[in-house]
Amino acid sequence: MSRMSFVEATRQALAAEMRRDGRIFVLGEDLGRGGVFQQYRGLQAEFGPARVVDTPISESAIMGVAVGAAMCGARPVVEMRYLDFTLCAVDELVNQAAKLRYMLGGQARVPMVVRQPIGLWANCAAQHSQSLEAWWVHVPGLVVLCPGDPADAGPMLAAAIRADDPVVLLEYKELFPVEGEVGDPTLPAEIGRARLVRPGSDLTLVAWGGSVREAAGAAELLAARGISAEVIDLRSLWPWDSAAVLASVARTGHLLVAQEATEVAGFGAEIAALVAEETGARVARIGAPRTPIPFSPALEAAYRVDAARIAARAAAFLARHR
Amino acid sequence: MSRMSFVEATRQALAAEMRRDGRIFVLGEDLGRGGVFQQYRGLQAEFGPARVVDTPISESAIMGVAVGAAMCGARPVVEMRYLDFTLCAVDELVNQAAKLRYMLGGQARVPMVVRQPIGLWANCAAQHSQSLEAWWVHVPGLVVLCPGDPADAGPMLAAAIRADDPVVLLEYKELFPVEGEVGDPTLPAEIGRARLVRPGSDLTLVAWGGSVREAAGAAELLAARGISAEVIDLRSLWPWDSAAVLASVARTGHLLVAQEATEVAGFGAEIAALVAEETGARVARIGAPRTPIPFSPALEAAYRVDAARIAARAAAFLARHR
Amino acid sequence: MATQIGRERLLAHFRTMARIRAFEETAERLYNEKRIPGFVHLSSGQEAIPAGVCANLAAEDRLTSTHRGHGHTIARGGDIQAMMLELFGRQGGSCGGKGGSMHIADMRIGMLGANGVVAAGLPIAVGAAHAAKLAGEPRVVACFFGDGAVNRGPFLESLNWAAVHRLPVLFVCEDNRWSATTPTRLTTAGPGIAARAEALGVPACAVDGNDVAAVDYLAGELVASVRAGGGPRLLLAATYRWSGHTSADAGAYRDPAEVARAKTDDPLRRAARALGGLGVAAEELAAIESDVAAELAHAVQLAERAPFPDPAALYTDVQDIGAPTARVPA
Amino acid sequence: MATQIGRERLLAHFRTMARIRAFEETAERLYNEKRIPGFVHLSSGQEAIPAGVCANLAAEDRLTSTHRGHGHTIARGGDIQAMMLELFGRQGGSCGGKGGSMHIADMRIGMLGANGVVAAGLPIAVGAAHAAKLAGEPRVVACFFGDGAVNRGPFLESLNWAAVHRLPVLFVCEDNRWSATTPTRLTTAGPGIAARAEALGVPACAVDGNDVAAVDYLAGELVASVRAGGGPRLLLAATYRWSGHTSADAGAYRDPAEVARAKTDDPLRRAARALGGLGVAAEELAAIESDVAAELAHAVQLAERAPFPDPAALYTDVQDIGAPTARVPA
Ligand SMILES: Cc1ncc(C[n+]2csc(CCOP(=O)(O)OP(=O)(O)O)c2C)c(N)n1
Ligand SMILES: Cc1ncc(C[n+]2csc(CCOP(=O)(O)OP(=O)(O)O)c2C)c(N)n1
Ligand SMILES: [Mg+2]
Ligand SMILES: [Mg+2]
Repeated sequence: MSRMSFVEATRQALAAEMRRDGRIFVLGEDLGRGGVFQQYRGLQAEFGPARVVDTPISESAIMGVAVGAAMCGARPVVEMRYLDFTLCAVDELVNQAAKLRYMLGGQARVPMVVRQPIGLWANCAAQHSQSLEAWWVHVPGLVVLCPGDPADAGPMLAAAIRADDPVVLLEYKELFPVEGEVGDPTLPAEIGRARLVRPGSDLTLVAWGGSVREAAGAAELLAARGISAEVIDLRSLWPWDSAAVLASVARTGHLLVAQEATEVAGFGAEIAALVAEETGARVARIGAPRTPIPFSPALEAAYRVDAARIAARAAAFLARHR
Repeated sequence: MSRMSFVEATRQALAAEMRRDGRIFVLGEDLGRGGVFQQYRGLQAEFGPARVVDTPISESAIMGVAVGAAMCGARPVVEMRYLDFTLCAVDELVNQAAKLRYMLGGQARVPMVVRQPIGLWANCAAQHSQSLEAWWVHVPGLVVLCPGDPADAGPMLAAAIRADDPVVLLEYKELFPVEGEVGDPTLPAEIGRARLVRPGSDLTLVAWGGSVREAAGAAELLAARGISAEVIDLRSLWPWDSAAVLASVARTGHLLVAQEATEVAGFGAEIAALVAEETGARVARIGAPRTPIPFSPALEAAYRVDAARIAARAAAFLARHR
Repeated sequence: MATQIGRERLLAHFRTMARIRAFEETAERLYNEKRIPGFVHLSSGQEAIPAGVCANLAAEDRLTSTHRGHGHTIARGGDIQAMMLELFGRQGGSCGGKGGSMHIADMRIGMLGANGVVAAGLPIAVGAAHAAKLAGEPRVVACFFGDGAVNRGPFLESLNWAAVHRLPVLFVCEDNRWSATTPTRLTTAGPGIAARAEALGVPACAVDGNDVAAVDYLAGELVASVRAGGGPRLLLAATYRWSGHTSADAGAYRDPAEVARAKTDDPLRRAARALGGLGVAAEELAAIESDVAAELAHAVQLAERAPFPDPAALYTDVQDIGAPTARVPA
Repeated sequence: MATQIGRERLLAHFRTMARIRAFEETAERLYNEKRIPGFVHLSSGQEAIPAGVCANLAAEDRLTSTHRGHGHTIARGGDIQAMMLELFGRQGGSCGGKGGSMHIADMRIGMLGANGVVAAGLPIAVGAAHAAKLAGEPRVVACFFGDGAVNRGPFLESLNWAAVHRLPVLFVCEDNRWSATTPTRLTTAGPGIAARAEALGVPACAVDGNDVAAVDYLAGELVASVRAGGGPRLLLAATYRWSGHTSADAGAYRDPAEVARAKTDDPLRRAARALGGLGVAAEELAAIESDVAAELAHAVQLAERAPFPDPAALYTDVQDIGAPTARVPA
């Protein structure tokens, strides 16, 4: 265990994988200078420009080239800079990467990782802050990972790289600089297992990515009000650990899903719906309002699903149903 | 009332709107020859190639040009040919059309309609058959309509054209040739109201688009087994008529949402989650498995959410909870 | 046919083209008789391009195709029986019945797939070449696409990428003058496709795409220079699509005279005439054509009797992690 | 400065450029002092292009911009006070605080918006021109974009569309040689941006983008031909980005000598020298600069004291149908 930032853990994991496997290469804009969040700092110096490729501003080609390369034995890691720019490459990700193995009847695989920095950060407004994890979970063929703390950052990336499937890796921008206790960041995670962040008995609070901190903060606030919330970090959104969530809800009887993304038709709806279907327990959700993401800090503060809002939603939810 | 096909109703509605308002123009590939489903038959002859534009195979430009035109006083109707090709124009639809009014603080509006023929049809396989309504509902700024029968086809299109918002109009391909009793197809629908297809007392069955027929068929099958299912055609997915659904569930105590799309993280999850949150009634969903859409009729038959599968799911659901 | 070409090579082209023609005519008939599901996009009239290009590919080379992919697959040596099974959606089909005509592929011969999205094959081809270069493998990738595809953004992004990295790609534009039901010239500005390629750093050559010897010769030159590390090249091959855009399209929007004129320039008949000049007897060609007809008839017979895939196959080949679980049967 | 230009016109350019420069330097300082949220993309060094181009637009004309949009807005006559309020995210900002620097827009002057997505402005500009042509309105649309944007697909699709429909668009490429932290030449193949445009049917002219008189003159010619119905044109203007890619970027990856050399070619100083030659006293220019400085200082003062938007504004301007409902406050 050592203290390390989320971004440093990803750098170490990526470098270790690239040393291990010469088929891995990284492609995206400005990577030679480290990338927007310095996720790639030093990598071009170590691995050269053929394995850390500075691409043109050509998102369709970045994604499509990765698809073709993955089909032919390479292991591409795509950097999308901001999740939002993936919207310039959706055909390549959804119509091609996700479906090709199936359409070809299993003749080919498309082992690629698509890193998408996600979420609010530095008041970047409507086109640089979106959370669209619900979209990718809805697409057959894709694996969707979303580490929620520095200890998971490296292992999730390593696991994504070793997977033979196309993997969308959602990295919350606000987590990149966050430090924490980290084991071996290069040890691949087991995909599909949730993490118990904090045990509790009155309510199960499910979150992922940047919202895990907020959910943990909300549990603190709730504890002060005598409410014991169990916090679960989902970590992997597809597949997701329904067994862990159902087991927790079986104990607490109440589920609240907290997400940074728009609440309507978000991934939280899937969790709430499945738990309601399976258990009949009371369920609730909290997410962003159905508005684009505003620039002004005053509006962003009103928009954000923070610990206080989660706690308030939880308290109101329990008050109504207990 | 007269007997008319779904596609004929849309043609009449579009022509009537274009006669009424010279700012309306239609843009898409091959429209001069009527388009893939003959939705545009005869329109170029009547309105000329400047108002029924045969575009290059340039989905990004088709959508982006519509955005710019809409901001500047025109009323574009975009034809995407198949929903699947919208994936080549997602930046333009989601990052631009949906958000511009907000990002510009209300200085501009983007009144455009994006017609997306949706769903299974003629064994067109994985890249020509998708249903992605859940994606568009998740995007702030978009209105999402999905007519489920010929009587709604024209009025929904007319309402979409008159809206000052960007509207995604999902037209199930298998419905285009379907005939039914149609009132005045040119009379704009009221957006946001569900339609009661069949009253019932044991179970509320919610569907939209092509699944409405299947849900109605399922209700027949269930009636034969002594189960009375109320069938609701949602018609509008955003906004959606939660009041009608909640009122029905308050009577029946049970909700089953049936959708053609992938079940995981589909729009049905939103409905099920909201009903569970609001009522504590028992909820269930049925949708497609999380696989790409196969070509072979044998596999498609296994894939399809048809009346028999819906009825079986409903019966099992009620058996478990009654 | 001015280009010099040997008798055996031209005979091989003739056989390839005859197989493509027979496959397309069979598929069209099967569609009209409602014996196969889905649609098929036919390449009758365009056979000389895949025949001439694929003859210049080595075993380790790869190719990407379009929605109109039968000819590319056959010219590359694809298994006609497996293709026919795929068109029928049966077990043993190239893609196990999951893909159908529009996604026909055969990885054993480096055929990475037909594609239902116009221009989607371009970045995939470039990626295949990128991977080969990265791995130091001496492979060329042939990337087929239509004249309509040059109006999609990925055309620009792919050619630019290939040129920046000097990748071993031969772009092959099959210019049949039509984008579905729209004449491509009405939606396409500028001096032409070759100029677009050159402006993106990809040298281009035009060829009569109905002259298989000319296509073969020029493709040979271009593949050689691509293989030698000269970077990407584009071959612009003029041809014509004899049938409608899909098997469901009668093509009524086209001037019948235009179609009739195009049909007089039949790549098979041109090759046959040249073979006659090289001393090949008409009987020999007729024998090839009847061989091919028998092959196709046999393929259809087997395909039509083959079993459909097991419904459980719906759930396989999706993904390893988080694979779908089978629904309980209704 | 070889181009003939009148004293008053050049003085007006000088004032425009001085306002842009002052705005950018102010924004940079405010960012560094952490007084404004978000990032700003600065256009110091590139002022001559918007100044020269926008001087040729008529009241009814329109423009689209990029992530680096302050200069375009100011040159078009945008309200500096409203812009500054927007940078601060306050009430009264151009976009009510909802957009910020990256989405700055002013529909009153036909400025359809900066845009956070590279090349996204191109089809929007083409659409604006398409609408004007459809309505028979005699408007020209100026479409600004950077050299990095020519590698995105929408560049091809937009130019082709504009040329096919002979739309009244003046494409203006601000070639500052950099795509964020990457030299554009390393990721861009072919003979150049003008050749790309010509291959798409859009005639192109190159200009020294730091020479405001030259930009003005050439833009005037091109706008006139566009306005006369001659179809789209492209102006390729060479310049340099003085600051980092965003205000958060020190630009350490650039050779300091390259930056220093570029700064010796200052469009403002060049205009000042030419004005000197036309008999304008240095004091007159100094007075303009101090006017502008006062204007900016005043704008900052007001903006920093202005109220933030009411949190309820979060929910407005989204859509009419299915508008979001406000959450109950926590
Ligand atoms: C992105 C996309 N847009 C539209 C279509 C529908 N479509 C299929 S083939 C075709 C015409 C393609 O023309 P071209 O590239 O010249 O190929 P050809 O059919 O002539 O072989 C169109 C418009 C599609 N498949 N994908
Ligand atoms: C589609 C997309 N990809 C990447 C980015 C990130 N990005 C913002 S500006 C920029 C560089 C743009 O270069 P250029 O077009 O030359 O404009 P300049 O910044 O030089 O004015 C990049 C890569 C983006 N905003 N949008
Ligand atoms: Mg064609
Ligand atoms: Mg630049």
